[in-house]
Amino acid sequence: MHIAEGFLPSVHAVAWTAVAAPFVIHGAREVIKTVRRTPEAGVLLGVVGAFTFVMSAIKLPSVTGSSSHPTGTGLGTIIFRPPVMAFIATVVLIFQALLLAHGGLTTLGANVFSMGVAGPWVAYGAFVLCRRVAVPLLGAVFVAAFLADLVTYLVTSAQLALAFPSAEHGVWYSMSEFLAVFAITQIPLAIVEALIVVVIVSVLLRI
Amino acid sequence: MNPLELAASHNRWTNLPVAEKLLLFGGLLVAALLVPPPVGHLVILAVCCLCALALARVPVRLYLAALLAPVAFLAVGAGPLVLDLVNWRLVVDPAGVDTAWRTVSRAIAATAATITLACTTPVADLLAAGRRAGLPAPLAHLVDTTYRLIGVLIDSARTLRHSHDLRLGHRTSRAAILSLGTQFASVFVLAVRRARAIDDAMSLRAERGQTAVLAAAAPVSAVHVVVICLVLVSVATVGVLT
Amino acid sequence: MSVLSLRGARFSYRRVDPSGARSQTVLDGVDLMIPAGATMALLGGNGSGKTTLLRLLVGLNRLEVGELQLDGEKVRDRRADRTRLRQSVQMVLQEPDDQIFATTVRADVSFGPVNLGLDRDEVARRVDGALEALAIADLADRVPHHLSFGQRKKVALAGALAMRPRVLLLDEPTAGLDPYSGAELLEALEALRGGGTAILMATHDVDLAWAWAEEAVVLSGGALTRGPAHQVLRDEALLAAARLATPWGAAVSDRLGRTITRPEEV
Amino acid sequence: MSVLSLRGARFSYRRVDPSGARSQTVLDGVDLMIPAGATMALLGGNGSGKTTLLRLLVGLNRLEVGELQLDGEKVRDRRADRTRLRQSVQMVLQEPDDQIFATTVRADVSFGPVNLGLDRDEVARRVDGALEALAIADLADRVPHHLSFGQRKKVALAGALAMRPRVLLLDEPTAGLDPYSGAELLEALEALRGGGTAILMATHDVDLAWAWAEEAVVLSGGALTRGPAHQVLRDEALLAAARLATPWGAAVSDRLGRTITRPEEV
Repeated sequence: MHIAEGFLPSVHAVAWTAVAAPFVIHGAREVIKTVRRTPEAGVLLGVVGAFTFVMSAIKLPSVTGSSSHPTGTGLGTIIFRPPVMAFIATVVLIFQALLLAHGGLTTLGANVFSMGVAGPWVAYGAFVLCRRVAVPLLGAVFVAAFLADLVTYLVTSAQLALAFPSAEHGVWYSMSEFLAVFAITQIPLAIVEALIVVVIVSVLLRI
Repeated sequence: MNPLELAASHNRWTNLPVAEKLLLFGGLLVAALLVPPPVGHLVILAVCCLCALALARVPVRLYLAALLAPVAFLAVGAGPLVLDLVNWRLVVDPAGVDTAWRTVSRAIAATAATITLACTTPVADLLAAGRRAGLPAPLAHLVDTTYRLIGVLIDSARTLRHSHDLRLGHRTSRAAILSLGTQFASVFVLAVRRARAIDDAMSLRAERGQTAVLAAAAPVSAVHVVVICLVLVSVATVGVLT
Repeated sequence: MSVLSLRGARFSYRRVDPSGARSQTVLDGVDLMIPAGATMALLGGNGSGKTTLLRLLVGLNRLEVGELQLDGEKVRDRRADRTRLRQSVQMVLQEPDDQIFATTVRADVSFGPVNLGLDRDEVARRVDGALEALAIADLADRVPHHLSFGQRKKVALAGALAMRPRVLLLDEPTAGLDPYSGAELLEALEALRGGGTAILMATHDVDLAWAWAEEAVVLSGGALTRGPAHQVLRDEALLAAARLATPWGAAVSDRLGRTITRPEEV
Repeated sequence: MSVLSLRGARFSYRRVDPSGARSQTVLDGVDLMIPAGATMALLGGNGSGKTTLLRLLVGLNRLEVGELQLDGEKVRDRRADRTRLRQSVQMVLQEPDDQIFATTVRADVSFGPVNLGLDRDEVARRVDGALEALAIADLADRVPHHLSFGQRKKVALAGALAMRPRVLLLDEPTAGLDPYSGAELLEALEALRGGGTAILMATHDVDLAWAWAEEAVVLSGGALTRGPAHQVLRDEALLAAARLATPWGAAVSDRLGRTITRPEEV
C-alpha cells in the first residue's frame, strides 16, 4: 500500500522528492552504464520492472481481507542490487499510479524512498550479511524479501508520522499509531511475500 | 484488459497533444497541493469531472471506480489522525479531525487530477513525450519494454492462475502459497525467455543496443494553451480567495 | 442425459475497438449440452468465442445471463460447486507453458490429485495411469521446461487426465504440432473415448474436425450451430460465415461418392 | 544467381537428454540457395531444425562449419556485414509478442528504418507503406497488446516489410490464424512476390505448402531435400521420414488427373 495521491502536504511531497532524487539519478546512471556495457541487459531490466509490477498487481489470497499486495522488490534487489532497483521502482510506481490509480505523482518521491530505496538497501544488506554468516541461500532470500516488504511499510509509517505528528503526543506517538495499523496487514503479508519469493528462487534454481 | 488503459485510448481527448493534457492536469495537481480546502479542492474536482465525463466522455462507472481506488488507503491513513488510544480506549482527537478532513479533501482533488490524466491520455503517448523531452535512450527503452512486458505478462500471470485453479490449486493456504510462488516463477521464466527473443528480434532490424523509434507528436494549439492557463489561474484564484 | 450443459448463455468482453465500442458480446443465447462419451469439435474463426465458451464451461468466466449445469444441477459461484465442477470437468490450454509449473513432470501431474486430498497411493496410481495413457512414463522425472513442445503438450494433458474428468475440454490440442505428433496425441485420446469421457475440442482446423469428430459445433456471430460433423462441415454458407474453410474430406467425399477422412483413402 | 545462400552448414545445440548426450547436431552439411523472387516452403517435423535454419540465414545463430553468403559474398560477424544482411534479409517470428517491443504500432514499425539512419520523411513513408500493404493503417497509433493475435502478426510482418528486404523469412506465418485470416496474410504476401522479394516460409502445414509454394525444402535427420513443391510433396517416403503428412492436394490431384490446390477445385 503506497501513500495516496495528494495525501502528503506540499512541503513533505517536495522534501521526499528531493530525498529520493539522488538515489533515482544514481540508479538511472547505473542503468545507462549497464545497458551500454551489455545491450542485452536493457530488455532484462524491463523484465524485472514488469515482473515487479505484475507481482504488486496481484492481490494475495485473503491474508487479512485487506487490499494489500506484495511490493515485489525483494527478488529484483537480490538479482540487480539496490541502485538499479531505485530507478526500476520509480518506473513501476509511475505505472501503478497511471494504470491502477495506486499511489500517486505528488507522493512519488515518498513512495520511491520507501519501496525503491529503503526496502531494497536494508534487504540487500541483510542478504549479504546472512550469506557472510553462512545462512543457506533460501534462508537469506527469505530474510531479504521479508525485510524488503516490511521496511517499506516501516518507512511509510515514519513518513506519515512526520507529516502528521500528533499535536498532543508528538511524532513518536503518531508513528506507533501508524505502525500499529500497518502491522495488522503488513507482517503477515511480508511473511507470505517472503515465502513466495523463496518458492520462486527455489524453482529458478532447479530449472 | 486494463480498464484505465482502455478508457485512455478511447475517449474524445485521446488524440489531443500530450503537452496540453500534462499542462492542464499537472497544473491542477499542483493547485490541489497549494490551495486551501475545501472550495478550491471542490473546484478542481468539478473541473476534472467536467473534462473527463462531459468533454472526453470517459465511461462514468470506470471513472468513479478509479476515483474511489484510494479509499482503502485514505481510511487506513486517516484513522490514526482521527483516533487516539488513551488508556486502551479509542477517543476522537478534535485537532486530528481537522487535519484529517483537510488532508482527505486535498487527496481527493489531487487524485481527480491524476486519474483524469490517466483516463484521457494513453501511457504510450506519455512515454513518447518522455523520449521527445530528452529522456536518455537506454532509460526510454527500459521504460518502454517495462510497459510492453507488463501488457504481455499480466495475461500470462492470469492464465497461469486460472490453470492452477482448474486443478484446485487454491484449496488450502499452504497449496496457495506454493501455487503462487510457482506461478510467479513460471512468469519470470517466461518473461526472461521472451526478453531474449525480443532482444534477438530487435537485432534483426538494428545493431544491438539501438533503441530509437519514431516518436511523433500532435502540434500544440496556442488557443488551447491560453484556455488551459486561464482555467488554472481561475482555479487558483477561487481557491485562494475562499 | 448430458453431463455438462450451458443454457441461454450470454457473455461480453470489454474491448478496445476502432469503432470505440466498449463492450462486445461474444456469445448470446447459447445452449450447449455435452452428453457422456461425446466427441465434439468446436469450430470458429479467431475471436469467435471458442476459448470463451470453453472457459464458461469450466467456470473460469462468469456468465452474464444463463446457467451452467453439471448432472442437471446448477453450478453456482461458490467453493463447493467449483470443486464439484473441477472433479468432473477439466480443460487443457493451447499453450502448455501456461499450465505446467512444477519442476518435474511427476510433480506437475500430481498437483490436481494432491489438491483433491487423495492419499499417497491413489495419487501415485493416478499419476502413473495418466503418464502411461500418453506414453510418457519415461519422462516422469524430467524438468518440464527442458522438454520439447510436443512433450510439454502431453504433460499438460496428463495433468488434466490425472483428475479423471468425465468431460475433457481441449483448446487447439494439435496447434504447433507436426502431423505425426498431432496424430499421436489424437490416438491417445481414442483410449479415453472408449472409457466414456466426453471430449470437446476447440479448433479451426476443419480437416481435423472432419476426420475426428462425431459432432461439430460452429460458432459464428455469437450464435451456435450444432449437428453431425459430416453434415455441418458440408454447409458452405455456414463455414464461410464462420471464417472457416471447406474441409478437403467433404469436397472429396462428395466428388467420389464415398466417405473419405484422410488423404490416404483417396 | 542466388541472393542468399548457406553452404555446408553444420549446427548443433547443447541439450540435456535422457541418454546424457550434451550436444545434438540439428543440421549437417546443409546447402541452401535462395534466388531472387523465389517462393519456397521449408517443411519438417517439430525439432527438425526449421527455425534453426531460419536463424542461421539471418545471422542469429552462428555456424559451426560452413558459411552464409549474401550476393555471393561471405557474411562475417562484424558490424558492416550485419548491417548489409539486415538491409536485405528479414525474418518474422512465429510469436508476434517475441518481436514487437515498442508501445505503439507506428513506433514499432519505424524501428528498423529509423536505425538505418533514414531521414524522418523517408521513415514515415516506409512505415505508411508497410502498414498499407497489410491493410492495418488504422492501427498505427494503437498499443500492440490491445490488438488481436492476427493483428499483432501483421504488425510484426509490417516491421520487417518496412526494411524493404529482398529476402523474407517467415516462421509458421499462419499458425494460430483461422483459415480466412491465414488466406488474408498470404494474399498480402502475393504483392511482395510481384515485387521480386524472395519468400521462404517454414511450416508443417503440407496443404499450405502444396497450395502456395513453388519450391519445397524438406528437413529430415539434419539433411535437406529440395525440389519443385508438387514433386517433393508427392514423395511419401520422404514425407513420412520427416514426420509430415501427405497433402490432400497431392492425393486428390493424382486421383483426378489434374492439378488441384484447394478443396473448392475438387
